Amino acid sequence: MKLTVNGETYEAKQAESVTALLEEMGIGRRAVVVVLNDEVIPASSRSTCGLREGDCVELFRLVGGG
Amino acid sequence: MKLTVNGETYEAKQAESVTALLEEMGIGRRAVVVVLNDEVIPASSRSTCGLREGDCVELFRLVGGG
Amino acid sequence: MKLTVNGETYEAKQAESVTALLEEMGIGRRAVVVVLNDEVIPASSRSTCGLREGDCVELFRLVGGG
Amino acid sequence: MKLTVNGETYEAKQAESVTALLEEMGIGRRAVVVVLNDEVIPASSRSTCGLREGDCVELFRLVGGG
Amino acid sequence: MERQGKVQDEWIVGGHRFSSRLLMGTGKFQDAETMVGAVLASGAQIVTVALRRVGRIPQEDDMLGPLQRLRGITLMPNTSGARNASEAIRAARLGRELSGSPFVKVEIHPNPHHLMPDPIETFEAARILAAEGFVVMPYMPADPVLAKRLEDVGCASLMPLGSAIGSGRGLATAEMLRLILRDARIPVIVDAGLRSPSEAAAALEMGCDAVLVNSAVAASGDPIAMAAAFAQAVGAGRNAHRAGLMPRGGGTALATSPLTAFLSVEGS
Amino acid sequence: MERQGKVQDEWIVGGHRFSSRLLMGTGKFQDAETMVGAVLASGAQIVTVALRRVGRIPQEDDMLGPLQRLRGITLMPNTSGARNASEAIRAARLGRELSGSPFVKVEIHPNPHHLMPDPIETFEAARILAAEGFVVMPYMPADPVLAKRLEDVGCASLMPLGSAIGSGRGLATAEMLRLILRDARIPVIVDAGLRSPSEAAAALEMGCDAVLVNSAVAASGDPIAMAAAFAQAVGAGRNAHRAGLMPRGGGTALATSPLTAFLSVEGS
Amino acid sequence: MERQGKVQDEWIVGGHRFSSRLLMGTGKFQDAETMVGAVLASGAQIVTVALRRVGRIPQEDDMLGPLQRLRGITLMPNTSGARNASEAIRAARLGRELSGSPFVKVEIHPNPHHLMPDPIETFEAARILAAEGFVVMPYMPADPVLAKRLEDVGCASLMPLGSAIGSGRGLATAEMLRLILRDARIPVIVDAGLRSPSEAAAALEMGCDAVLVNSAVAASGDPIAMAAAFAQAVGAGRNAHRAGLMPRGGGTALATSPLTAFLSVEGS
Amino acid sequence: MERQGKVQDEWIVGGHRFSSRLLMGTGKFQDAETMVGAVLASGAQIVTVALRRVGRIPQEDDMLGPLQRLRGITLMPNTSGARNASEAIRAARLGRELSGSPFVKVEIHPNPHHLMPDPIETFEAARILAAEGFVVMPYMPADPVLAKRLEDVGCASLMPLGSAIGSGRGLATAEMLRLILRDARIPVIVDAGLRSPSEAAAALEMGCDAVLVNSAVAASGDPIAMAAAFAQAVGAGRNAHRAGLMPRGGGTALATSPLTAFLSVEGS
Repeated sequence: MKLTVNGETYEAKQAESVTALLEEMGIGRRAVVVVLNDEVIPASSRSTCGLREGDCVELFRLVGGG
Repeated sequence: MKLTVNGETYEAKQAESVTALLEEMGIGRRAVVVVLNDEVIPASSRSTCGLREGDCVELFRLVGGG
Repeated sequence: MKLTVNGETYEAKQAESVTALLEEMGIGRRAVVVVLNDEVIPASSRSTCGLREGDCVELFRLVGGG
Repeated sequence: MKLTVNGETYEAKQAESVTALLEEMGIGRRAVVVVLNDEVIPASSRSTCGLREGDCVELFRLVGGG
Repeated sequence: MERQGKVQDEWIVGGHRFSSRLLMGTGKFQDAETMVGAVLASGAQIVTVALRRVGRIPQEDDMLGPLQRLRGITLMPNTSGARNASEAIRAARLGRELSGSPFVKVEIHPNPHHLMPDPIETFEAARILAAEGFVVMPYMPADPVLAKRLEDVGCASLMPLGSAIGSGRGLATAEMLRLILRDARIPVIVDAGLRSPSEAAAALEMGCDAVLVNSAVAASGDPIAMAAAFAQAVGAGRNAHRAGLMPRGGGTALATSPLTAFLSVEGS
Repeated sequence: MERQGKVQDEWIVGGHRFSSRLLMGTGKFQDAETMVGAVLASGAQIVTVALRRVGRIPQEDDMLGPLQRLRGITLMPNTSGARNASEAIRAARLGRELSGSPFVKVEIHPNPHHLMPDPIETFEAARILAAEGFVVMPYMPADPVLAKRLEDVGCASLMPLGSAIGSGRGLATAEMLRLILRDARIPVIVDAGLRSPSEAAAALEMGCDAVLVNSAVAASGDPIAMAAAFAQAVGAGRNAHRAGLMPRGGGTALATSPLTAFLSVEGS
Repeated sequence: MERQGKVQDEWIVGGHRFSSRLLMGTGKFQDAETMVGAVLASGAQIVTVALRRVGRIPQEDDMLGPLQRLRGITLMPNTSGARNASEAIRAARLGRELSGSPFVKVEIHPNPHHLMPDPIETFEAARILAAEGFVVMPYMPADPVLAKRLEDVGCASLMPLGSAIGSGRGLATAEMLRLILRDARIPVIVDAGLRSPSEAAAALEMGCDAVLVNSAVAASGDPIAMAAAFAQAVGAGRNAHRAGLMPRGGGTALATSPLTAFLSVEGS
Repeated sequence: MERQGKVQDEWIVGGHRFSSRLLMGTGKFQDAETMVGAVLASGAQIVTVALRRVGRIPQEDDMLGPLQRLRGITLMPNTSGARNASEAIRAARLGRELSGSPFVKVEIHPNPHHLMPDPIETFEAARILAAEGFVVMPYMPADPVLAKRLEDVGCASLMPLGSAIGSGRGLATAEMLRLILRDARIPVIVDAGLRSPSEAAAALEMGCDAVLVNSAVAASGDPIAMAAAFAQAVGAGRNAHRAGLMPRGGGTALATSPLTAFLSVEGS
């Protein structure tokens, strides 16, 4: 399935849910916020929130800053 | 004729035109700008511009400033 | 006996020793240094050090300072 | 004739007077002050002031400075 | 003059109560361990973090994990990287989602050369975010009128710069800070430009409520020791402010020793 | 960069070892109790006192009695009031007799208006007193050549002024202090002119070994609290010096947050 | 380095060409004669005036009559007294009507205590007035981002403050002025805060195009002589800027005399 | 307040009368032509030169020949290179022999690193040279007590440093200069440290009688133009001093425009 993740094309293998996508990308445990087609997906809905061809996903996390 | 001049009530004696009002007020020769009911009256129209009971007149001039 | 104490004339009643003078002046217990005719008198010699008419005595102490 | 000029040994060829020495050194026209054995030689005495083996000559001039 | 006693010398921002007057940034540290050590040494209770897109192959170690496990730390995400109000608002919302904290450091600096804040976009973003319930802490130029307007739209504090970010030029804006302090009814925190603990102390002495530092600690020779030094200095400055500095001399010297001591007679 | 550890950060002057880097003067206090409280709060180990003729009817209370009963305090009589080297030498000898201390603050300021030290008389007195075995601490102008000459004749430390006595103008002489510090092999103590703890911290940050304050404490709103604030600030400044301040920005801002954070992808 | 020659060192603002780099305000003078004398002595070509309602019994003498009769003077009405953009716009239009001049000094300072400009209202007024064809000269905080935005909406120059109006604290904002100068493509004029000709010279030396003074002249001991001194100083500063100041020493002394002069041999 | 008029604003040093308040050094210039051009452009009437041993093969061109042919120039040899009083005295005598001028700039700086003057040797040399009839102009630290002592032994002027030679740090010693000026009865000339005309103007504004510059001109981008700029600035500063600067604001802004102008009625 073709997605746009953080502005780049991404070929997801089995990402039928947001949770699955995060696991596939290897960032499952880290605290991230997921924005799907410009809408924030609450952490509680990740496993039930499905993805469709062409979806635009953005993932953010906190880093050091001043 | 009752006017409001610079925010205060003013009893004009014979101020049928702006020019006449300025003369009556003794400021004929000084460079002033006349605002009649929120509209600027060009110097060239002062003598032909009549005043009516209740008109609101504002007069401004330049002074020293930084 | 007439002495000069700290630059002023002083009439001592029974100041046959430095110790006696200090007591008479009421400064016995306070830490002072005694200069007799420009020479410092050690504390240990005060009771044996006699005074003579016209002697010049200076007394100093420590006070607050920066 | 061996002289010490400005701290260095100098073999003068025909320096029987201060004036001759200055000419030999090529500094005749420039404003210098001559110190012979720690004594300043006035400009007026240069031609009559002779030099002897071992004399110590110092020559100074003005340069740019702040 | 209030006397320091048992009563805690606390300050309140956005309804939250803090005792530490030193806020710490977490950027530019060599590693997470040093950063956490410095935060602990600083005693900071409010700590700024930034927002960043996750890369496909995450390469840096998780700097903030250890931080979030510390007790008594309020995270304050910033909006750095935003070049206008709408980017800042979006960043603020994402930051709140991630941190769970209502605090946001609004930071909009369109020019990467000097990183000076944009007063107009900052005002706009602050206004909207305050209305959304954020505890808005705007990084701002040391501008007394802007300060008052930011207060009026509901900011929780003012964070004027001491000098340009990372410049280490100290309290170059002192004159303007004084004007801000005179009228502010919300806390004033000097953010940016401080290089040394003495400058932090000076900010507190003049009446600022707190300071925020980052480069001065992270880029120092020993960040943990420097964080502790800043904490000490902030305490010193605050205590001096409360005790009341001596009046400024009118250019006239005043002897501390009795000047005539050596020659004159006491009591005469 | 030395790391602070168990090892005490002590300094040595005239063969005597001290841990406190704050010296206190005892003039101008309202009463003995406040003075003693301030000295205790400051943690000072070296305390200056002045010499004065005793009057016939002694009227002030004994300010120094309580001070001398404190442990761990080294008294340092000054020579204030002396207008030339010979008066200062005489005062120094009497001060030693009274205090039992080898320390002397040589202080010769002929002009009561500004109280600035006389470099020539100070040099002469310092030379003679050092030869007599005093631990000579000269109050001096912030003059790098004079500093070196005072060191050469055996002074135990240098005490350049930050600004005029009692003026509270801080480190107005900073440029000269830096030149003094670069060459000095004996401790450098900023004496006079400090008004606030932040200025004391700045002196330590730039590498001074200690500071001496009096008016800034005695004439503050709360001398005891202010003495404590100075102690904190001196500690902060010293620790910052040891930790190493961040390099001074060359006028260029440096972001503390990853600037491209909001838009760019991490790891790309 | 351009060499001063026959070519006039002019500057252009809003398409108008000027040779004098000193702008004068006309407020606070004792009488019209002194004011006109000071303007003449200053050589100013741009002169600010204010707008005021005419009273029923006009009592002050006509200060501006004589001024308007001078040749080569461009009047620049200001909007002082306006507390927001719409008042300022109205004042600007009336000022143009009266003066016949397209120049306007936009000046919006809502706080009578410190008279600092409002960045948001100033931006709004400047944007609208520039679109109406005014030559907009905004009095503004020394804010580099605001400066760029004012330039972008069509201002003819930037007039950042050196320090608070009438405070006479000089170039307190120097660091920010440098950031403004680096990016500006329109003239930068320091307005407000200057007290002495040396400060005006310093503004020109750092690259400012001109300065505007009023209090410093009007409140001096001899306004006419002071106006002339400012003119001289502005010329000196501008000429120094063009000649190129010597590089700043890195803290190291450099002898101007050949140091070894006295003992060494020339040419060895 | 004296009013400038026909009467020349002259100053007198050692019985000699001068109208120019700018003294020039002649070191560090690229060539004699530039140096002479700069001296002419500066309008200087007193010009310093240094003493040097002649080499066997003289290699530099004769920089001073053209200078000595100028009219109205008083040469002032300096004693640079001298490390103590006796070397300075010897240099002074040789300088007088060569220049025919009674003026001598006593300059004794033992440390080649910072070139700061030695107060003790300078005092000794000045005392002896004054007694020999020289017009003694001592380069000195900005030390108020030393200043008074140098005056007392017959110096013709005082030449305190603004900051370290060649450092270009300007009037870093301003506080001490003010103390010197208050008591001096002989001219005070700021020597060393000035980098820009604005700093020279500031020295004159605060009441100094003149300034001496060298590096600031010789190391500038265009020495001749810079010399002229310094001359202008010195004139501006002097005229401003005579006119009387406006009082320093007490931190309070004062409007230059009638603040109520826009809304209120004149005469009401």
